[in-house]
Amino acid sequence: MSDNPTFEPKILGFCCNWCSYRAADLAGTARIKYPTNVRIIRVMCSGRIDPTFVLNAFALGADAVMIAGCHPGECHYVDQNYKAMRRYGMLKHTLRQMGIEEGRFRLVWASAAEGQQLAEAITQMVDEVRKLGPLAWAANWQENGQRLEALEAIVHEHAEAMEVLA
Amino acid sequence: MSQAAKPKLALYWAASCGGCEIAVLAVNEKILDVAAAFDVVLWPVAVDAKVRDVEKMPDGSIDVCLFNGGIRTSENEYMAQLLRRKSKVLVAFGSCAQEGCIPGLANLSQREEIFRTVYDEGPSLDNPAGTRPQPQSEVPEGTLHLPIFYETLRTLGQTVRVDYYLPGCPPEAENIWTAVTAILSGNLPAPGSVIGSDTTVCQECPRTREEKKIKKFYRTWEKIPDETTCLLEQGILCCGIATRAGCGALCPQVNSPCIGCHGPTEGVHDYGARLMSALASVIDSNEPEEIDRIIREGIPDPVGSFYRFSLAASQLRRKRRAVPA
Amino acid sequence: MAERLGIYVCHCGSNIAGTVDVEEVARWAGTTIRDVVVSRDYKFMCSSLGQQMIEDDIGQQKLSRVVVAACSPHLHEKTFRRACANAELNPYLCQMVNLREHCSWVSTDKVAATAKAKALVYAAAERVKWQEPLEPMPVKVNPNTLVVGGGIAGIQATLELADAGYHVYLVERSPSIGGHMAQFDKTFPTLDCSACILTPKMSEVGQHENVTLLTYSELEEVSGSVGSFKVKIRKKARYVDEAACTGCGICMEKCPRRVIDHDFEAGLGYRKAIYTPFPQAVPRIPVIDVASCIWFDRGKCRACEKLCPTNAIALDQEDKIIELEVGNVILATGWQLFDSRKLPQFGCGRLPNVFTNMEFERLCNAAGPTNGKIVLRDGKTEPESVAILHCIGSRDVNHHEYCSAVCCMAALKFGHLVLEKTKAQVYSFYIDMRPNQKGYEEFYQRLLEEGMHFVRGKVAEVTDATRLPAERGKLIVQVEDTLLGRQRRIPVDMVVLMGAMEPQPDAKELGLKCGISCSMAGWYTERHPKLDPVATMTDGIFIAGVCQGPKDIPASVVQGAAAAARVQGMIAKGTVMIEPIVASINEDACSGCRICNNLCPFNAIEFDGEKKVSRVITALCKGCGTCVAACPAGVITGAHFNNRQILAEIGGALWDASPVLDDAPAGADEPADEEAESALSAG
Amino acid sequence: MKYAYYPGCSLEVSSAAYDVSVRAVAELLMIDLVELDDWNCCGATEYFSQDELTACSVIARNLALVEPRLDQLIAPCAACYLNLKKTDRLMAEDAVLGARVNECLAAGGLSYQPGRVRVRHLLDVIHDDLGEAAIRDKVVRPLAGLRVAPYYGCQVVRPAADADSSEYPMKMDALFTWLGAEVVHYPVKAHCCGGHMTQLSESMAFELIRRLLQSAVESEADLILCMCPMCQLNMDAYQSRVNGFFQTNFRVPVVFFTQVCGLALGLEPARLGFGKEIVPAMPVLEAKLGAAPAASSR
Repeated sequence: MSDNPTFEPKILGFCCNWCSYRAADLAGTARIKYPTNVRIIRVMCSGRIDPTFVLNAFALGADAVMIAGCHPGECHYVDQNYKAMRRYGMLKHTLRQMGIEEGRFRLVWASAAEGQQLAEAITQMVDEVRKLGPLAWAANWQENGQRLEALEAIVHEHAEAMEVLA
Repeated sequence: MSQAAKPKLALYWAASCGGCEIAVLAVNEKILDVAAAFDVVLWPVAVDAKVRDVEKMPDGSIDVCLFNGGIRTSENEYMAQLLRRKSKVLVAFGSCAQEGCIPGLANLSQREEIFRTVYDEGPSLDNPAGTRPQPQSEVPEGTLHLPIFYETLRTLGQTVRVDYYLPGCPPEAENIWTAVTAILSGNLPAPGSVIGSDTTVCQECPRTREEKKIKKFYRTWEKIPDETTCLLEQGILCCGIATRAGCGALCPQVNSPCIGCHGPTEGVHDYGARLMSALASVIDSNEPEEIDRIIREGIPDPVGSFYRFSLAASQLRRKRRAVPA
Repeated sequence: MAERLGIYVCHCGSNIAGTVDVEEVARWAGTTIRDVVVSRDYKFMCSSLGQQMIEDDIGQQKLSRVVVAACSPHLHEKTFRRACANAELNPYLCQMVNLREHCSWVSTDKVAATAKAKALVYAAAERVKWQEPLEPMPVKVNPNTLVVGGGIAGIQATLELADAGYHVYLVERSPSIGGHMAQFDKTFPTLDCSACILTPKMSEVGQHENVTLLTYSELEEVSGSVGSFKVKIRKKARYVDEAACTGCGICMEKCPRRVIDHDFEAGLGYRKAIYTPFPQAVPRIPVIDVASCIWFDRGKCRACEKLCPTNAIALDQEDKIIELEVGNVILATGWQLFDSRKLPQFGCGRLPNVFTNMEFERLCNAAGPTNGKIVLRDGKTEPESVAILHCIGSRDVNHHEYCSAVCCMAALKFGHLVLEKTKAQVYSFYIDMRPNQKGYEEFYQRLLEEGMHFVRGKVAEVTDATRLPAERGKLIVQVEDTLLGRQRRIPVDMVVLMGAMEPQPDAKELGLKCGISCSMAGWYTERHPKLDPVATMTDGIFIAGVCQGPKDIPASVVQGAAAAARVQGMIAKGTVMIEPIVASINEDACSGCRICNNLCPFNAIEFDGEKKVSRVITALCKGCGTCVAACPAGVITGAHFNNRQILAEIGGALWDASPVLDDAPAGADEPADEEAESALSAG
Repeated sequence: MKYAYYPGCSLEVSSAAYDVSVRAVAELLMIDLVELDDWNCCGATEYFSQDELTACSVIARNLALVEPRLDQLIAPCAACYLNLKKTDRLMAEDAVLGARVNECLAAGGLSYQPGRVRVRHLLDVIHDDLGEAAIRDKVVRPLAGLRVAPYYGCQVVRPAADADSSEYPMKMDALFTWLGAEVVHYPVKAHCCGGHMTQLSESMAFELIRRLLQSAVESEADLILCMCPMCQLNMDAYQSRVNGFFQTNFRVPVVFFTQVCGLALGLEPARLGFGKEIVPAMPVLEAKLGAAPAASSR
């Protein structure tokens, strides 16, 4: 649970050109309101979405990633969204082991007519991620303060050793 | 050819198993040519040279430094920085230096967990006092320092600028020789690039390949694969599809799947992602539940399977440190 | 060399500027994003002045990349690409940011929306730097056209094209063209006879040298893309040799099996097991209904076969698959009638003298089961009073929310016919009267004068439960008259339910075959509801008539003609440019692992057994990018959506999320951080 | 099949015939009814018109009493059925109300999670859960020749349409066809029985009741079948007053569907509570079915 109520998650959304991106367009034309946290990137098909993109988003500080495609069986490219479904399952499995909660990575289906549904899915995800709190992935890479001290210590000792020899 | 004119060579061993050192010797009699061609200024396992000799050298006075091992401690990092400054050409030698390799899998654990295993719980331990190495200890003569153990193992490239990468765990002798001669002859690829093939292991693999559909992933002990057809098509998680060629498909040749020690090909951002994407794409099911089952049952340790050698160099680099309860 | 970016932020009047601080976004972009040389905001970027501004900048500022932050690329990408082309900048070096649909319109908080807008602009700017000049691929437009659906809309489209000299394949599911219009008697508001205006068009289609008529056939499969579609048609076995049949009709006359005709006669009339739906059917070639034919049932009879003078009966006939190549497809698949039994309170299917609108059409029709006499179910009694209930299944949250559009006028037409043909009183029970086209209001006024009774209210129930002796044997219509503010019980002899038009049950399935989508209600989605009503999101696929939404005959005819005109435009152009968004494989790096081989539903990836590498057949590739994402070696590239471009876009979208690290280097192959350096340089 | 059972007050007194016949029929059809221990008032019509929270709390207590192992509750009385269903729905729709109701329940050491219990009517349990084959198979005394008018009333079918169509219910019609009876066309099957109007405006109530009896007579029904105590009471108990009021002479027996159903299944009339109705049903039943032959009856 997030202890910080003012936390505004940054969520990256991938939409396919034919259904979900148009659903997002429809949500707009219908003036349906949803939180501003999701930033949508358009690809031609959810089948284009490479796990690299999702991992990259997390590494760059995204708090969550949403993938949206056409409903199963309704893909503009016949059945490519099934590939997205499979990769989603695979990546979800790996992310679990890496310590990333499921709520931070979602796959949703939205037809071009489902602006309302997409807006709801986004709102729901934003709420969920708000509860989960910030991910701030790169913070995982930081060493504690001792690192610089330790390096200096080595430099110092070696310098001393030199003097002794000199 | 006079001694002075010989190019200076340094080899260093950071966080790695030492296999790379052996690999250098595996060039066999050619090692003499190496010795003849180079003036070896630093090679802790083979020649008696001290760090301070290196420290005394002017910057950039080492022509080539083959650096193996990842950056696990402050000492590793110090040496990396030092050798970077002193070397004209710094080569990340072998998988550990290039992408963290097996030691990098420690990034799945917290430092504390590692220490507990190593100093408290190891079956061969007798440490009732629970003694742990301290970065600083006071003795009559003054303060002694030990290098500190980092939270996260980093690759050489994540620590200092690297000129070339030589893949492999360990690099194959012939590739080492090609690299060395390339460096000698001075005809080198663009700085920052990996010295090796630009395609993947499948090209060197003699097995016959068809279109792929996978209903179940098998672990190596679960079945003895047929010798001639693609291991992946038999459901065995073979990393050859995503792994840089150059080894001559050693493992598949002996009926064992490629485990990916040569890392990814040029321009790939995340080795594991390539495997995940490719393998998932050919899973033969459109049912979310079934897909999950196939994955869960066939690949119980996804990170270990997809990032065995490259976790530290992957986009996420390590498991989340503050894993929520 | 560094790119030179131009950023253009559109106000779209107040559509964007109302929720996003566009001046701020433009100012910020100009000062924050690398390589930006001009960054402007403007009231309407899509206006000629806005475009001119971009064109001038490209010339004067030597812009190498353009980002337009305005509305959805689906609306104006073409516009701005053209502007770039005009200024000799490759159109694919222009990237749009969807500020209106994806940001301003869906947000209320101006601060948050502005922040989101910045991120979206940043993403596009980072992406566009990696975009590459591309050339659209020309495709010859096959001048043949496929029209699906032989109702009035399909007929109109067919004739427009055929008369213009282009060949048309008209595919109709039932044994004859004509559609629902063929079942009607009169057409509102002019009351001219439906058959009189339709049948000439039908026979014209039947005889036209440029029309290949495929009745009793269904669209099986569509492949390829605009300009060069390949389609498979299933020609269902008719058990009659079309070449040999003269349409003399003896077979129908002699066929011993008579069955109720639930299709054309709406269950009020009969037909034989071998039949044409109606006498003026086009073609006049009958079909054998296997379900009711004695031969197919018990293996005897064959009367038709014995008596056919031209030996046209072919009982061993089988379905045929016909493959055609066409440049464009027009879907005019029409509608089906709402099943009024879903509203049991109105007694349809339970109370004999409750009729559906289609049954009533047949009753009125001079060629119908009663020769046009309006009588009760008993077939003889003329009703003394008739109630017409509007909005059955339409404007009803439990069924269809939409207005079925034609029922008001049809009800008025029915009213007129009853008054004309009988002495009956006629009541119309309506929610709102919507006679909203040319001559419709006048027709309504006419009915008011003719004495049709109008009761404004939704009927609660139709029952035969009587209370007063006078009500005996009548149907009681229980309704709240909202104008009188009173409950009323109106006894009548006959009730007509104006059932709604609803989408064909397989509309969605057919849509998927053609790559177009349906609205929530199930009607085909047009490219733009106002400005592009007959085109769809898929180039080369057009829609006409009721399959796009409820509409009457004139409107269907208009759409049929419009779709035909759009197709003629394509044919006249000769070639269409298709997006160069395709995948390509770097064969030198491909190891022939064959992961991708199985992934393409369009078979655009072939494996070269010789070289042991996979290859993309550009003509077949539709650019979805699935193989690009799947290639384990990363050697497949997707034009305009390659990894570099998308990763750059991700980085931009998260420009404000990436934390500044005080310690570990942010990414691989970057020199160590200064602090550590300085710490060491002490040594 | 086990179901929790909520008889409700009417079935203890005025509609005892309903209770006994429900239990007898259920037993025979192997529908295991587990009566709630210490059930209380269903709130009738009054509670809800007083205060929603009180009403819901009182009613929810009954739902809370359903044993954990059971997830379905049968309430034969239409009012009880409606109120129990309504409470479950309100609690589900309004989380705040749900929480407050549970506070009240907590006082009695109880709690109820909306949606846990599905409230059913015996008619739709017999029709849906058992089905045609099972019923036909249990008929020992087909109701051949008996003309019945199935009357559904309002509360079971409205507003909730899940027991049967709210506009034109048919499940009782189906059931009695399976039992061999002649189901007459009874168009007023879901019209108003007058309900509490008997207390407020007799003239109106009587007119409503008259319509129901009238329609039954017109369709030559031998008797009317009810599934609600109130309907049965109004049509049966007020029948003579309706006759007086309109100068008519209706004599239409009005009984609970479970009573006649029991006969078809071979139960003795005595076990089905016959005789408690005011317009006696036995004469017409015997006339049509013959005196209950002890042999075949159980």
